[in-house]
Parts: sequence; structure tokens; C-alpha cells
Amino acid sequence: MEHTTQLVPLNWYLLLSTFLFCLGVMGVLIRRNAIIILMCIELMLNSVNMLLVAFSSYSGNSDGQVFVFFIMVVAAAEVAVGLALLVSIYRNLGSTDIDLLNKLKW
Amino acid sequence: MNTLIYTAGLGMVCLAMEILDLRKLLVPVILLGLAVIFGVNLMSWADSGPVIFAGLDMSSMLLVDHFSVAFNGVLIVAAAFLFAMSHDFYKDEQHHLSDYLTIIVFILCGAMVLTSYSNLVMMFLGIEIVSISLYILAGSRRHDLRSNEAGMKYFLMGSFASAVLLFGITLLYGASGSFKLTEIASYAATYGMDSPMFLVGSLLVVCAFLFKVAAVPFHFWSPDVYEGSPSLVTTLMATLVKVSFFAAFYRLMSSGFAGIDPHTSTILVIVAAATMIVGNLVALKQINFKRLLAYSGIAHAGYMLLAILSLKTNSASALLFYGATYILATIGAFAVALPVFSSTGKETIDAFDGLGRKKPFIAGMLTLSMLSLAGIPPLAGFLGKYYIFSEAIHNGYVAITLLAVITSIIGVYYYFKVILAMYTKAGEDTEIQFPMLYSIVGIICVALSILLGLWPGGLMGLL
Amino acid sequence: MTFLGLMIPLLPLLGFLVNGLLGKYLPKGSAGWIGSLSVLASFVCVLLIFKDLQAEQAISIDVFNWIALGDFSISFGLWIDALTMIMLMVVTGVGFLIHLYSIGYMHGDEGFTRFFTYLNLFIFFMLLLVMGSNYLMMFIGWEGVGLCSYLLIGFWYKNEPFNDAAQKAFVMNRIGDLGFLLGMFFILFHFGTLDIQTVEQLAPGLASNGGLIMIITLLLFIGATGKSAQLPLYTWLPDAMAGPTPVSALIHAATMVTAGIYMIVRSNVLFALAPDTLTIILWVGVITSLFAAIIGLKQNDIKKVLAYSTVSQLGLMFVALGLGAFSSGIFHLVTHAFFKALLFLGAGSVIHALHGEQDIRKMGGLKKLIPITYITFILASLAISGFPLLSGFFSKDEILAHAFEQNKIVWIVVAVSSFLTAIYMFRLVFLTFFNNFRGSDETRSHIHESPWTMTFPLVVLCILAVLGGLIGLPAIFHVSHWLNTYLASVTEPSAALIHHGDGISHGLEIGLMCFAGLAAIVAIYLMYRKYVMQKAIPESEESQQGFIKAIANKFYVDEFFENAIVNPVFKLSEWFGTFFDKKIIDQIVNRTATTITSGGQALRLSQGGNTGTYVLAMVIGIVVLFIIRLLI
Amino acid sequence: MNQLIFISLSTLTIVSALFMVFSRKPMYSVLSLIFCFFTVAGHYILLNAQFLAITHVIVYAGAIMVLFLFVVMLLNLNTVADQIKTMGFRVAAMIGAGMLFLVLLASLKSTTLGTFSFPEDNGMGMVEHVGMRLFTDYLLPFEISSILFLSAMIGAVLLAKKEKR
Repeated sequence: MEHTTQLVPLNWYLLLSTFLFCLGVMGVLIRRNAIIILMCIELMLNSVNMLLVAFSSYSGNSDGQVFVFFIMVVAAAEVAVGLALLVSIYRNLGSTDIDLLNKLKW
Repeated sequence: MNTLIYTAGLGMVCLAMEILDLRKLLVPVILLGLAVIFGVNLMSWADSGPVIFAGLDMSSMLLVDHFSVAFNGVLIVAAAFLFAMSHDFYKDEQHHLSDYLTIIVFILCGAMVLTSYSNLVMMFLGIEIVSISLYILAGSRRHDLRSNEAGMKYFLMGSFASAVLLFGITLLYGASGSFKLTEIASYAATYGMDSPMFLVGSLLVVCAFLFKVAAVPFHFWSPDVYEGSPSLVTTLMATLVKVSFFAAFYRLMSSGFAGIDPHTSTILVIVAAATMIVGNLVALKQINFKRLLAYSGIAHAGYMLLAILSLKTNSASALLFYGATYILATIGAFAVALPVFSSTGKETIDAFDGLGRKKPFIAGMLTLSMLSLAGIPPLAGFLGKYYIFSEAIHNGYVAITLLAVITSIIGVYYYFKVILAMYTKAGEDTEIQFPMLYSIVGIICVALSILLGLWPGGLMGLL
Repeated sequence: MTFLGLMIPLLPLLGFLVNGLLGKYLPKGSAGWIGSLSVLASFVCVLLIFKDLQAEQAISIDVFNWIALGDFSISFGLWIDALTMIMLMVVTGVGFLIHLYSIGYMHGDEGFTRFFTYLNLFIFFMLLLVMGSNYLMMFIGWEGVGLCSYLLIGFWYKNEPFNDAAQKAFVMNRIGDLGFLLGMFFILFHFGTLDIQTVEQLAPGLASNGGLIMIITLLLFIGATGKSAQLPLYTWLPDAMAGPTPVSALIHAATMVTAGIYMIVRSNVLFALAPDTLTIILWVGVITSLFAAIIGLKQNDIKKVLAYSTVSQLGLMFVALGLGAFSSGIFHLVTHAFFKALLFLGAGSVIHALHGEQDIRKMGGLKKLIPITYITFILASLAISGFPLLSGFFSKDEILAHAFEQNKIVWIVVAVSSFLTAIYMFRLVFLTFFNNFRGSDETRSHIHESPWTMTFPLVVLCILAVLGGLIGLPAIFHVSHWLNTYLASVTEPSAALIHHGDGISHGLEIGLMCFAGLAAIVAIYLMYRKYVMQKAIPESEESQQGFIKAIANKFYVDEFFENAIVNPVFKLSEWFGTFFDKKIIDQIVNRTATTITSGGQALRLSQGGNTGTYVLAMVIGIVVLFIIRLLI
Repeated sequence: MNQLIFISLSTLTIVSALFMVFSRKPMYSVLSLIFCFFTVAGHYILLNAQFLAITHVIVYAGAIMVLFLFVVMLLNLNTVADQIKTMGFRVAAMIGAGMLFLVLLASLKSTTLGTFSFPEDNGMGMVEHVGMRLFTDYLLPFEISSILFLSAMIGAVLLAKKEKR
């Protein structure tokens, strides 16, 4: 009945995800605050999740959805560790600016 | 499979011992446990049945084959060395000892997953277990800003690389409809070259692996992180972790991508060439020993990439042999370096000044380790290089192999810098404390380096 | 015999282990005796084998199968044939004498034990080098002697940074090693084996593949130029004189630097199949021998003179190889090992007596003060100058005869350089031992003859330097040339491949010998006039004018000689020494090194410590890899 | 209809993501990212992954983002605007990220995926089905991920706990 209106090309999801992924990359590059960078990485992960779910629905195969759970697990663990590192740096440095972290070089 | 379960169990035991306040026994118990695990691992060599976990067939997740058993064996031995050294290294941090050791045990678990996965889900989890635990360990000197910096840098770049990896995995899934290596391989064999998603996905995954093994241009994290991390963690990253990532990379390329297509091989050749050049050249100018070994590790990654390139012949045993020799030499070097660092308070090459006079025996161990890293016969490092290079030539990569020979000759210079510092300079009169366990680890590593150099038989051509 | 063969390298290794591991617990000074006796024992083993081993026989000892990979395998094997025997006798025999000498020379040095540890390790590796049955074994020895050489050159460095000189030595040897390594790779992948004997047998079958054999031999020759200090990789050898004198005698005169010659003779069939390579070797040898001899004329450091002389003599050996006269090369190698080791040990004895003074301008008149050193030194100088009937005379003449037969230009150049040899050697002798002492009185009062451990080796080596020629008496003496006969089994396969002339007639040979002997005598006389009768002392460069004036009022002959020959040659020498040597060769090598390291430096600066930059680099890396992927 | 929903939802996603990336105040970034995650959950529902959508909201918006918020407040980052990178670097970064986007697009453009209708609710995204998969086929990774959690837990405590001295 509404067959034509229901069509969403899978390419659109591919495009959206790629765009969000690259946006996340840009965020990682241009921001100096470690928290925001971490959030940008979360954005990248989410773009991936979305694409996985799209592929999963498209092919009617739920592996993709299950994988998203694992990505969430990892993201949660990553965030916990990342924020703990951040707090410990903040205690020593009084800032979360990663450009101040340049003692190790050359 | 049992190997993995027992290792995870060992991690639990460590945590339990913390609760029971048995810290003193921690290292002996872990070493004992590793010995048992090594035995269990050996037993699974002959056992090629399906992987059964909780009554379910998990063969599509984990595949125990000769490749994984052999690499697990090497990793367990490496871990045993690291734990033996940790006893003295963490002497002043007793209250955190069990935390550190448990995390290292878990890293070993992750590394074992990496050697035996047969599904991208497991690969991803393995990579993350290893990486996340390493972020923690790298930043574990909480009051040391350098350690913080190392942890943070590693964390940010590592997570970024994980995101790239995931994007790649997703595209592979989108193309092939599965996470199983076998299905991906059959997809690759049928449509691989024509599917843009598959190509992009595989390239992104390769990039993520190149990051993990510190290949140029994804190597930038490694010198900084190696330098800033506590030295034992640096040893861990340079040895166990690096080799396990290479094993995973090899497994992915050989059983996931069904060999190596010409495009990927061109890219890997370029990356390997850049890696050898950058690693060896930059190392020439280093004064910090850990940084030096970081660049040396980058250079060695370049050589090990040759094994990945040489998939056509069965280069797995070349990779195994090289990995083992590299681990032995690097741990041998660090077994000398760690106590020297803590006695002199320096981590630069001149910390070794005059060691040849003060402690000739110890200096001899470091010399042999350096010579093995440099690839001077008859030490094992030479045979490792020789093995990998000859595999590469059999696969037709002549030019890159010539470059590898030339860069490895350049590389000898910086290893000799350390040797010459020990023998031709008079250092300060600081007393070098050299605890027993370090010497034992050093002696075993060096002895194995020599033995493997002279009688490679067993390990060479194992796979 | 297998057992004895194994013991040869193992005994010095044992000495190394005992000294290295237990040195601290042994009584002081015993390290020297342990070291020396282990080499002596090894020498005895060599003699025992020599007694029983026929010239055409060979012992092959496969210790174990080392690498078994696919189609080819490499055994950890030793190979003893006539050529090995000669080298073994030189290495262990001369090696033992130098060990013995070092006991006296290094007496009281804080690194006494360490010194003998390194020395024994060196002997071990050198023995591996000459006994290895395949190129890989040879390479182990090759690298090992290099390592010991650096450790010993740097033996007396304290806190100074390991300077340019050592870096240069290192870089030059690396270039050489690279050549060897690549040569080895090519051999492996085209012959499928690294076993020297097999390669030698297979090589003629591959003769059609001349280009390949030429590449292999050229690469091996590059290896040889690095180790044996030939143009352009020779300047490290004079700098290596910073090490203790026994080291210079052992490593930088008698043994290690001859490894290149040994390697070429070892693979003589391979080289014989590549006539172009032989020509290159010939000319490199010719130029090096002349060049180093000229530079040697103006050196004022006693050890530097000897170092350049070594380079020059090694050049002469390469000339012999280039002419296809492999056994003549070995003949000169042996006699050179005798007299050059003796010269270095004598120089060491002088330096020892003068408490470290090495400048010959501050010596003089030592002949009465240290008579044994004086007599042995002068005999060695006569031998190296080609004074009739001493060892150097025969070995050099053999090379000259081959040169005369094949290429007159080579003959002329080599004759000139051997004339120059006599000149610089006797300049050295007269300045050191004749006239009056030019140092301070205080130093003079302390001069004394060395202890017996030092003079005994001098005397033994002196006997060898005088009589060493007997192993290769030319045919005109109506005896067979022992060395040629002995080595025949090694050199015969290649002899068929090289076109030799018919040989020169006995009359001509006698004429050439007389000529050479006469030239040496003339050179000695000229130096005697200048440095003994006229008491000339080389001055620093500023007062050169006055120096010329001071001798201007002498005989016309002298004047002519001074202005027409000596001055230009000496000027040339100075120019070569300062300009060519230091400016060009060193510059090129150092440039290469600095280019590489500054490349490293530039790349190093890209590591700026900023996480953002690193991530950006990664992103760009991904983009670039994608573009590569899209384009290909 | 579906296309319309997709486009409007995607626009919201992109705008909130852009806002997150470019906002100078950490607090705004956090809040816009939370919003962004809600729109992603909307996509999940569109794609028939209902259980996942709920979990997503709980884990991301509920746990992870609250953690972020908590840290931002704890470290007092909500008051100051962030430092920005130099102009040159920002231009380079934009070019880099833009290039990445273009290269990915160029590589993927020839993908033939076709279109698809959002499937009938076949129960694939419901908790029963996902749970079954998770505890049968994916049991091993499920257990292995506990190692990851343990390790992260130890680590977080190790790193962030105040030392009693």
C-alpha cells in the first residue's frame, strides 16, 4: 500500500554513518579538551552502531545487533577507564587540555 | 580453550588472594599457575576437536589450532618472565601489587583470545581487553605526570583506532553478512575484489592493526607511551602485546581475508618500507633507552610485516620464530635495564656507562640481547631475520627484503651504542643493585637466545 | 683429528669464559697466563693436525645441522684444509706471541683481565672466521672480530664520547658488512647453499651467468675492502691505532685485516669466474698500495706510519689476488703477519719504554738503550722493505714477478710503492733509533728494555720475519715452492680458469730480484744520508721552508733529489694525508653517516608530543593509503 | 513516509552532532551529545531494533553520558570555555577529516546496496530473540567481556581512587 514511501535506501545509512564518523574524527582533531575528544570518539562508535543495526535489519540477520551490545560493553569500559585517567591527570595538571601533555616527545 | 579458561581463573585467584591478604605468595602462585597453564596448552596441541564451552559448540568463536597453541606457548613464557620481574619491580607498591598482576593476567587472556579467535567479535574483544588494560597500566603511576601523559595519549589514540577498526568490521559485515572468519574468507574468495565495502572495510581493519603493531604512519603513540609508562609495562607492551597483535593480524589476513590481495600487499609493502626506514633512522638519535627500544620495536614491526606479506608460503612459523626471538631479546635487555634504571635513577643510555666494568656478567647479558636484536649471528635474532627474509624472497618481495637488510645494518649502530656505553665509558660510581630474579630472567632469556640461535630446530618450521 | 679440530676454537673460548666469568676471583695477573696458554694450547692442536694432515686432504667437521629450512640446510661446520692450516698457524702462533707480549705490556693496567677476555674472544671469532665451512659461519666470525675490534679500540676511552673516529670505523665496516651480507644472500638464492666447498664446485657450472657471479664477487669484495681497509674504506685503520699496541699488532696487522684476503682466496673459483671483478680488485689494490705508501711518508706518529704501511701492504696482497696469484697473496699475508706484528710489537716496546710517547720527532738514539727491540725492529724493517733474502723480499718479488708478467704498468706502480715502503720504514727507523735522544732528560733516564715476556715474542717473530721466506723460495733456487705446492689443492680449481702467461724466464726473474733488492738498498741509503748523516728532523709544517734551506748547501745529488723527487713526493704525501684522506674520504663517509642520522633527526622532530598531531598523521595516513588503493 | 522520518531524524542527529563538536562549552557539548544519542535510539526503533534502542538509551544516555556530566561538573569545566587549537591546525584538521570523508565516499560510491523497506516486525529486535542469540551463539564472547569489565573496574578504581596517605 505505502510501498513506495517506505523505501529508504541503505546507502543513506551508509552516507549518514560515514558522515557522522568523519564528524567524530574532525572533533577528535580540532578539540583540545580530553573530555570532548572522548565524546567525539563515542560519536564515532555510535555511527558504527547505527550502521551495524542498519545492515542487520537489511539482511535480516541479528548478528549485527548482538555485536552492538558488545560495542556498548567496550564503550562503557573505555569511558570508565578514560574518565579515571582524566581525573588522575586533572589532579596533577589542573587541566584537561591535551595540548599541555607534551612532555614526552622526540 | 582450556588454556583461556584456566588463565581467566588465575586472574580470579589473584583477586581472591588480595582479599585473603596473601600478597607475598602472589608471584609464586602466578608462576606456578602459568606452569600449569603451559602444560594445559601443550596438551591441546594434539587435540583438534571442536571448542566446547558450557555444552555449546563455540568453534565459530574460537578455534584452537596449532597456530594458536604455539603462539600461546610463547606468550605464556613471556608472561612468566614478566611476572618474575614484577616481584622486584613493584617492591614499593605492595598495596597495588595484586591489581597490577591481575591486569597483566587479564592481558594474557586477551592475548590468547587474539591468537585463537575465529570470529571478528572475539577479535574485537581480545583487542579491547589488551588495549584497555594497557591504558590503565600505562597510566598507573598516578603521581607521575609522564605516566599520566603516556596513559592518556595511548588511551585517546587507541580508542580512535578502535573506532576505525569497528567501522572496518561493520563494512566487512555489511558486505559479507557475517562476522565469522570462514564466511568472510569465502566471501572474499568469491567477490572480495569487486565489493567496494569489503575493500574499504578490510583496509580500515588493516589500518587499525597497523596502529596496534606501531607501523608507520600509525606509530606515533609508541615512543611516547613506551617512554612514559612504567618500565615493566613498557616491556609488556614491547613483547607480549606486540607479538600477540601480530599473531592476530596474521590470523586475520590468512584465515579472514583468504590470503593477501595484490592491492593490500602493495599497501603493506609501502608501510613496511616506511616502518623499517623510520624506525631505524629515528632510533639512531635517541638517548632514552626505552624510547630507543620503542623505535627498535617499530623497526622490528617492519620486519614482522614481511611475514604477514609472505602468506603464500606458510610464513606463520617464521612469524612465530621471529616473535619468540624478539621477545627473548627484548626481555633480556629489560631484565638488565630495569634494575639499572632503578639504581641510577636514569632511563637514558648513559645509565649503562661503565656497566661492563662494574658488572661484567650483567653487561654481557645486555650485550648478547642487543646483539640478538641487531641480528648478529649466531644469536637467535639473526636466524629470525634470516627466516623472515628468506620467506619474503620466496614470495617474490626482493626489493623490500633488500631494504630490510640495509636498514637492519643501519640499525646495528644504535644497538652498539648501548654496548659501547657499557664497555668504553666510565660511569658514575653508583652501586647497581641487581636482585636475583632479574638475573635469573636475564640468564634464561639470553641462554634461550643462544640456544635458539644454535639449535633452532624445534621452533623453526613448527607450524 | 676431529677432536683436535674442535679444540682449536674451543680453547680460546674457554679462556674467554674463564677470564670473563671467573676473572674477579682469580689471582691478579693470572688472566694473562690463562689467555696466553689457551691460545698456545690451540696452537699445539694446530701443529698436531698439521703433522698428520696431507696437503691435499681436508677435514670437515659438522658439529650439528644448524638450519634446516625447506630445500636447503646449513650446518654448523668447520672445514680444515691447507689454506685453513696456514691461517690457523698464523692466527694461533702469532696470536700466542702477542698474548704473551701483552702480559708485559698491559702489566698494571686496571683493565688487565678485561683486556685478555676480549683478546681471547677475538681469537675465538677469528678462528671461526677461518675455519667456518660456510659463509654464514664466516660471517659470524666476521661480525665477532669486528665487535672485539671496537671494544679493543675503545679500550682506553674513558668518558670522552665515542668520537668521530670510532663512528667512522663503525660506518665503514658496516658498509663492508652490508656488501658481505648481500653477497651471501645472492649466493644463497642462486646456489641454494652457503657451503663454501659446494659453491666452489657449482660455480663453474653457472659460468654462463657471468653477470650474477660478478655481482656476488663484487659484493663480497666490498665486504673485503671494509675489513681489509682498502680504498675507499681504509681510513678507519689509522684511527684504530687508538687502541693498545698489542691490539694493533694482532687485529690491525696480522689477523683481522687479512680476513678480506682470506675470504677471497677461500672463494677463489668464484672470483676466477669473474675476471672483471679481478681487474677491479687489482686496481683497487694498486691504487691503495701506492696511496697509503705516499701518505705514510709524512706521518710522525710511530703507529700511524705502521698503520698506513699495513694498508699499503694489504693493497699489495690485493694486487696479487687481482692478478690471480692467490697463493702469492697468502704468501705475503704470512710474511706480513710476521714482520708487521713484529714492527708493531717493537713500536709498542718503544712506546712502553718512553711511557706512552708516540711521536718519532721526540725519539732518537734508542738503539743503545733498548738493544733487543732495536735489532728486531731493524730486521723487521729490512724484511718489509724487501731487503734481499729476508722474508718480505721473496713474497714481494713473487707478486712483482706476476705483475711484470701480466701488466707492466701495475709492475711499475707496485715497484714504486715498494720503494716508498723502504723510504718510510727507514725514515722511521733512523728517526727512532739513531742519533741522540730528543725527548726530555727525565724520560731518558727511565728508558729501559722491556721484560722477557715482551722481548721473547720479539725475538721469535724476528726469526720468523727473517726466515719466513723459506716457505716460498722461488724456482731459481732449485727448490720447489713449498707454499704453492701446499696450497695447490685449494688454488688449483681456479688456476685453470685464469689465463696465466708462460711465466718469466729465470734470467729475467733474477734481474727483477736484483732490481728490487737494489732499490731497497738505495732507499735505505738515501734515508740514512738524510736522517742519520744530516740529522734532519721532520718539522711541523710552518717551518718547512727553513728545513729545505738547511739542506740546500749539500751535494748536488742531494739537492736534485730533494727538490725533484723527495719534496714533491713529500708534498703529495702531505696533501694526500691532509686533503684526500681527511677531507674527501672521511668527509664522504661522515657525510653519509650524518645524512642518515640527520634524516633520523628530522623524522625524530616530527614526533612533537602533541596528540592532535599524531591523530592527524594517522588520518592522513589512512587517506593516503586509500588514495594509493584507489589509484592502483 | 519512512523517508521523511529518516531525513528529519537524521537532520536532528547531524545538527546535534555538529553542535557537540563545535560548541566551546563542555556542558553544551555533553547535552547535545545526549540529544544526539536519543535521535540514534530513534533510528534503532525505525530499524526494528527495539530492545537495542532501550538499552542504548539506558547505557549511553543514562549511564555513560551521566558519567560525563558528572566529570564535567566535578572538574568544574562547565564554567570556562575551551581553548581552541591554532587556526592552521584547525584548517589542516578539517581538510584531513574532509579528505577522509571524500575518500570513503569515493571508495564506497559504487556500492550497490539497493533500497529496502523497513521490515515487518519479525521479532528480530525483541529481547527474546537477542537474548537467545546472546546466550547461545555468543555465550563465549559474553563471558569473555566479563574479563574486560573486571579489568576496567580494577583500573578505574586504581586510577581514580584517592590515596590514603
